[in-house]
Amino acid sequence: MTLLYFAQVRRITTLASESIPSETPLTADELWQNVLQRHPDLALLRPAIRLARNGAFASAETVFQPGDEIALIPPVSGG
Amino acid sequence: MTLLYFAQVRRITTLASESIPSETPLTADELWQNVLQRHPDLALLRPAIRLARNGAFASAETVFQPGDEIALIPPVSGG
Amino acid sequence: MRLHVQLTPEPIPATPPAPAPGPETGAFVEFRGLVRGIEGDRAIGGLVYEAYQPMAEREIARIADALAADHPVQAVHIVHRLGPVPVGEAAIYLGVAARHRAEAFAFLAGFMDLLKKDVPIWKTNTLPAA
Amino acid sequence: MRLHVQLTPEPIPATPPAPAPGPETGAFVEFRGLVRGIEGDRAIGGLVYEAYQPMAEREIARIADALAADHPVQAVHIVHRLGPVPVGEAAIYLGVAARHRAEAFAFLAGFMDLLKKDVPIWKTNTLPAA
Repeated sequence: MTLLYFAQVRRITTLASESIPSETPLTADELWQNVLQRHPDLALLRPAIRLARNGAFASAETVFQPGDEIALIPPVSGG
Repeated sequence: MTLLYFAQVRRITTLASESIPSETPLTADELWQNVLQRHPDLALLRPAIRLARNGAFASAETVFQPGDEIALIPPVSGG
Repeated sequence: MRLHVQLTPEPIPATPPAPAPGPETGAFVEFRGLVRGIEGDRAIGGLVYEAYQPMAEREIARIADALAADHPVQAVHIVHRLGPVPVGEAAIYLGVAARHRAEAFAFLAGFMDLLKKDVPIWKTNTLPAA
Repeated sequence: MRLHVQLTPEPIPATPPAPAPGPETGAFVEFRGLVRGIEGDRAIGGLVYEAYQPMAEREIARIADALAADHPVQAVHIVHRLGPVPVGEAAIYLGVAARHRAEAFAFLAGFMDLLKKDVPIWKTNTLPAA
């Protein structure tokens, strides 16, 4: 799966995106474990970050599939 | 005093304005008596008409003076 | 609040001389009230507007001042067309510049409500449908 | 509802290609969100915007559809600028055509609230004051 990082999130990851190997579907918690291992400083932001799966906000039940494009969405500030 | 007629009111009076002789101040009721004598068909519209004195809506206490410009304001419909 | 009011028989231009937004302006809202091709359930070609002009200008200014006390805006530009207005053209234009959008929206909605209550402007006739 | 959405690094023109009002359009509202010269209490020269573009476009369309269910509008034209936006220029433009003004006003206010909640667009930086 591909992870996309924006705004404050990207300032911490210093990456716009990265691929993480995954052969099996992941829950949000499993995904976060993986992300925080790579970028521990995201832990503080986690409560404010929403996950999006293939361009739509994920719900609590969303399962993330291999091949998905997953975005970490920090609080938005458009307009 | 000068009376100004607009919209529905003017369609009844068939006049845009007229002068009425008055040496003394008039209350709204006295003014209306005078107007309805000239244009009895305005009686039906009277409840919907507001009076304006010199370009500002009159209140219940307004006294109309000789020389005033008095407008009969039927319900407005701008915009 | 800088206020500009104009009642005019001329068509309202596509880009009226709107209040120039300054560096403190965060929201600029423009409203056009357009003449629709249906009045009641009858096709029409336009509407004819009439005003008690000096009082209409005073009432517009009074309403704008009253609203600005609750919803501080920076600049307001108001044009109302008089005489015949064909379908599809604007009878009224409002441009509102404010620091924040909430004030501009509240001013605009409030102004239109009060205009239709207190400003001596009337639709006096319809033009025949083309 | 006809919906046009554009995210662009180009300046938003003074007269964007707005929805052409038809004979059934009674209200046409345009909103511009402008970059102010003060952010917090610091003078700035502008803001830099970033988007997750495909999702931003989808979210904008989703929000517009949801709002139109409650506030039927005829046509909506939305432009959000990306990249650096100097003070005084528009970061966002919204044009809304509707039968009546109440729908257009409600749509516009509701859209801006939801945009600032759900659309993945961010102010990522400030430009130094001139």
